[in-house]
Amino acid sequence: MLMGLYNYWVVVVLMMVGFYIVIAHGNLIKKIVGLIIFQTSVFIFYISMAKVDGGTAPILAEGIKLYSNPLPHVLILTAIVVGIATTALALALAVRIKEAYGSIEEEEIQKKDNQDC
Amino acid sequence: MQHTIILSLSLAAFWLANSGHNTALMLSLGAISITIVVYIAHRMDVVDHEAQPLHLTLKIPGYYAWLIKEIIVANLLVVKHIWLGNKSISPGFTTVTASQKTDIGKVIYANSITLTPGTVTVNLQGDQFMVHALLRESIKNLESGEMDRRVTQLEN
Amino acid sequence: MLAHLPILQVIVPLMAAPLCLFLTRPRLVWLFTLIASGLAFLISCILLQQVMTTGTVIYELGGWDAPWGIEYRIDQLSAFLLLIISAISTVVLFAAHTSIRQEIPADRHTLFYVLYLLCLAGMLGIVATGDAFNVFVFLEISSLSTYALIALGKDRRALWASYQYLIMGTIGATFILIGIGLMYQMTGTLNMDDLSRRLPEVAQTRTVFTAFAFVIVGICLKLAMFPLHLWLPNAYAYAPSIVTAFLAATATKVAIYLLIRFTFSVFGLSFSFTHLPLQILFLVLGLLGIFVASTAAIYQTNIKHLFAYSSIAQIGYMIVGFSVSTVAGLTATLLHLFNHALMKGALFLALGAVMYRIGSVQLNHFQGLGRQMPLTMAAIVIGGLSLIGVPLTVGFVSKWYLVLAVIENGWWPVAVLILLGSLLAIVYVWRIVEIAYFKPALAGTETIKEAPLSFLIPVWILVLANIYFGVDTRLSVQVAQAASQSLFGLSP
Amino acid sequence: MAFLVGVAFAIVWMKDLLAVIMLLGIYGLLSASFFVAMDAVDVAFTEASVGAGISTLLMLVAIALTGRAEHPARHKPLLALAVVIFTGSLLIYGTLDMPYFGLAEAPIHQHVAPRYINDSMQEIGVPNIVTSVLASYRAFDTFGEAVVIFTAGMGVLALLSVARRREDDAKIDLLNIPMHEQHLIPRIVIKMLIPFILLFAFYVQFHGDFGPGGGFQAGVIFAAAIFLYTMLFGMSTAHRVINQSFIQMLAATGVLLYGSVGVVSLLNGKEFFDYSALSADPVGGQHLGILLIELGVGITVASTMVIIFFNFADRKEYPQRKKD
Amino acid sequence: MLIAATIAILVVMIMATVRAIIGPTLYDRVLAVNMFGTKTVLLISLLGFVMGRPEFLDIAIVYALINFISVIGILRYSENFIVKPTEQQKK
Amino acid sequence: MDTLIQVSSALFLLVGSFLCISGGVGILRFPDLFTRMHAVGVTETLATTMILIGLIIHNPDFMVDIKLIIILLMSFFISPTASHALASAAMRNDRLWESNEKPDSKQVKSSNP
Repeated sequence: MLMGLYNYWVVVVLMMVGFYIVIAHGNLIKKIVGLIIFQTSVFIFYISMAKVDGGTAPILAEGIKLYSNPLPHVLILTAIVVGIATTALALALAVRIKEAYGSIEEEEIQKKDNQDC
Repeated sequence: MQHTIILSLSLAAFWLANSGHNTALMLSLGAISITIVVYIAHRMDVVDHEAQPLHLTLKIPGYYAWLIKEIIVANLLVVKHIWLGNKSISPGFTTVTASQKTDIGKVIYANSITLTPGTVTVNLQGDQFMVHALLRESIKNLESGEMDRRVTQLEN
Repeated sequence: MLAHLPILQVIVPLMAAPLCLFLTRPRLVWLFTLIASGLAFLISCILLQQVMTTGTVIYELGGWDAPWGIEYRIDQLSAFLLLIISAISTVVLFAAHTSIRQEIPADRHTLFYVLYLLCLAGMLGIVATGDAFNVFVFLEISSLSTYALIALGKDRRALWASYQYLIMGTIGATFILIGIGLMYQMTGTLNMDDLSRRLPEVAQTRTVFTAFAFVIVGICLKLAMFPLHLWLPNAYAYAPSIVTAFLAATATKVAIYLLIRFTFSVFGLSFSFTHLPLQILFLVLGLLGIFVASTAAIYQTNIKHLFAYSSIAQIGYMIVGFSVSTVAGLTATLLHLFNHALMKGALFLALGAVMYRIGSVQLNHFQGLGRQMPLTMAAIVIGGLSLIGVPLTVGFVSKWYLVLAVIENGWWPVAVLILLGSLLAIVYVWRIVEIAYFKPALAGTETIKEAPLSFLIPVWILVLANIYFGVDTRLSVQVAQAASQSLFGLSP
Repeated sequence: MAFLVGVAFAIVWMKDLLAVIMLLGIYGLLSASFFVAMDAVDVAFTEASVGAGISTLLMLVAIALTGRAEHPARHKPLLALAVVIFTGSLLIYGTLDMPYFGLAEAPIHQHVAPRYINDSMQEIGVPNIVTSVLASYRAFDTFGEAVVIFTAGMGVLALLSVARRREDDAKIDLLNIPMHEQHLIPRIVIKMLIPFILLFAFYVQFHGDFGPGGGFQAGVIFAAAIFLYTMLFGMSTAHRVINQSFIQMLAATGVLLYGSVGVVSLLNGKEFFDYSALSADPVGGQHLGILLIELGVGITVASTMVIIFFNFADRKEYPQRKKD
Repeated sequence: MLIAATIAILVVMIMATVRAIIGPTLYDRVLAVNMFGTKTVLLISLLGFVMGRPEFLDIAIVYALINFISVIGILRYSENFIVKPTEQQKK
Repeated sequence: MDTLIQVSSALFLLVGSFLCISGGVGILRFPDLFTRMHAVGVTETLATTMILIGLIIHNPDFMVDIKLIIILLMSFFISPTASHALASAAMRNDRLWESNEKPDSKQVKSSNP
């Protein structure tokens, strides 16, 4: 039991570290970093599911019978692309926010926002 | 023009070395790819004597054989000092004069210095190279100018 | 070609988006977008017709059968949603050309339409697909384009709102991804239909429970359900008017659709509602949402903010109907979904017209507008009445069904609370009416004219639809009922 | 694995954003190595180029624009911690009933996947199963993927694009001349390397059927070569080489190419993305279809990445002119 | 032997990471990242052999390239920060 | 013959690993940036070469060998370039901080703290 699930638990810890960065940190860039870690750990989670003991990479070759599951790989390929797309957009927003507010700290922006109202 | 041809040929070799699939489809795709790459390279203006130093081609292997010997010797030296610890090293900067005339020659020389562990080219100012060395001996070795001479020989 | 309608529904706007880049003149792009959206609308009409007569339509992409390939599965519910989304999108687009000229710099116009089409395609894709992972992909298409669209707003706060939305939305999407992963882990399939068949075998495991929790929380983040709603008001308030009108009328509806789809179709009724305290949780959150958001709406000075909070409250109504978990309750939710799209589309579009003329939607700038822009203000008033739930408007119909459903379940206190919530709506709508009609116009605003026709026509189409479906309820009720019955596994 | 956790925790504590980004690069490389160990070579390929390469670069440009210090103040760390611990324990709770790691009997390996592994060779004729699933069985997901990246490109364009002027170009050229001098060595080495990197991108593009790789990875590598060029030769040179509006058209063309493969099969009376409609021989049709859509993905990704990068870099290099 | 080499490289990678974390200067970190990258290239090649499928060396080539690009990138864009404070000092 | 191949490959790998570890110790142990750079140089030249040669000997497949050679060649091109770029950037920065009045000075100075 311990060994069987150990891998997943480490992934969960990773996810939570990323998640913590996203909610607890006020710096916009740091938040994005957290988001990347969070997403990457989800990818690791998927890939761990796909592994079969004794299997090899799902590229057919002669003399090999056991392959790991290709489907999660496909899903994660797509998810990685989605991740980079999100990152790019988020960074673009952060840059614009810096130009508009002169800061990328959540609290300062909030303060300036309240002045606007 | 000759640079273009050389570039295309080396690209083709690169493709074949990587691909390993010699079907008609793959080969024609390779040909198309090479054409596109050469076109882009021309647009980027990266096809010239600097990037395709064909005049050096013949002499390079001999030089590299010598260089590899140097690298091995230098490596063992540095490793020895790594294990001996901080006290045994005597780091310092020095300036060496390069006698090469062309940029490419200088680059080969500078990279050779860097490749040899124990010495790193830090800065290029005209023909003056600033080098950082781990040991006094390496500085002496460099200042003896053997490497410089060999690289200059390559040029002619 | 009829057999290919499900895919065409999504592919038409999706392919039209990159094509826009090849057109040079913004006016041309606008026309092109309008045509694409109109085509999507036409297709969705035919599809609904098809589904109502022959039942669920299945389309296998790439010719691979279901659990291996991706399939599109259009039942009554999805057809209904497809119709709402494409209809609202088309109507809203009529006004787009005039509106964005004012609000978006000229060199961004083409991009605006590209993103708009992508957003539309993303939403249609979510609704049409029958594959859990495909939902995630299209969710991201629509979300990413939404973030960019919101950020196009003039105010710098639009950027901040968009950023907050992006963070929340991405967390939500990642949660959904985790949930899908866990489900896949237990069943080995991603197809929704297949999932619903294979999940009951493993329904007792803790993994499936966790999967359910993550999917639901993820969707609720996107849905802006009560405690997770913080991103919504600013996002709606500072986005360009057209975007607000489109999003307010459709985005949350898609999220509700996902909620219904996952709880009813994928996890199954018995799992969702008998094993878990979901019913009471949703009921409480829904009611709290109604009250907190309505109260917040009363104190807003920016009318877009006001209606945004009212949207959260209306989502509360839908959640209450959903938590009743009977055919009647679900019918009420679906009806409200449709009706709310009509109301909010009309209201935000009318606000867009106001924005176009006076460049602001602050409450105090509305003084005297009742006389200067009579048609626009009349539209806002009718929309407001509909929000309150006055008879002869659509708002009344759905609230009526909701109250009936609640009473049918014997939850009298809830019915009373729903009515109380409507009273709060009266307060905030009255504030607008009071200022617009009973205060003298501000000095220097005499020159304000009625909104241009390109606004009035779509606004009044929506307003008249509000009234028409409030009087003649046969069509909408019939479809909603059929959809909810099919979700409960009863044949209509 | 524990190694990854260490890096992640370090990221939490670091205040210097630049250092954080470098650690993020390490994190990307590490997780990519992990993917290799887990047999996911295609994913490792992508993660290496994206996680360690592109996103690090984008981050760098972004912090060059926004500044690198993080404020020490953190709000509500306790609440956040509570939320995180709750979510984490829910997940751990969820894993308790999960099949053990690597178990071949797990349902996930029993239901859908066996068909891919056993039959894809007859049905599609491509040894890389990941490619055949990606490009044929689940082609629509991949189309979605291409559209997502296209959307991001358009979004960044909408947010960041600046109007350039000729005079600015000249000014920047002046600034850049001393830079070229200093970078003599990198410049010459990169001049030698660039054609090979580009060709390697094409190689990855067309050999996705046989080994790891494919359109996405190829696109990223291609874009990376252009980034390299841009970084050393300056923005204005890069703009002269690559026309901005042309590259936008190219991005659109990629998506359209992918889509029209589907449309062609529609017109032939088959389902969308049913490649067997493309050729008389179904397997040949599949092959052709995969080739075409991979090309579409590659074009889209390469040009979108270039668009994104250029827009960030433009923001940095060109003087700002406020519009609103 | 392959496995021993793999472990050795992992150990070196950990050392590089430690250097990247403790710094102290920016360039120490870049150096560590660069070293980490080259070691990853070796690790991937070795892993391919350990797992018995050595055909996937393309990945290692990509790593080498990407690593190079990110080092150049870091240096190119870090110059912005570092020069600025000094210029202020001069004034 | 087979054992010979095995043994020699193992030998190369062993030497490579040892050099690698030495480099790793060096990067932790040496006092400042430039000296550390030399330690890294060790791992990038000889250690890499040794390990790759070990693998080449180990593997009879021609295609794989070619790729290993490509990696080797690339690392010979790339690693000095990267080191140099790093060193010169660090140098410029160093100078600007320490002696900003004479940014072009070429004096020999010791960097040992």
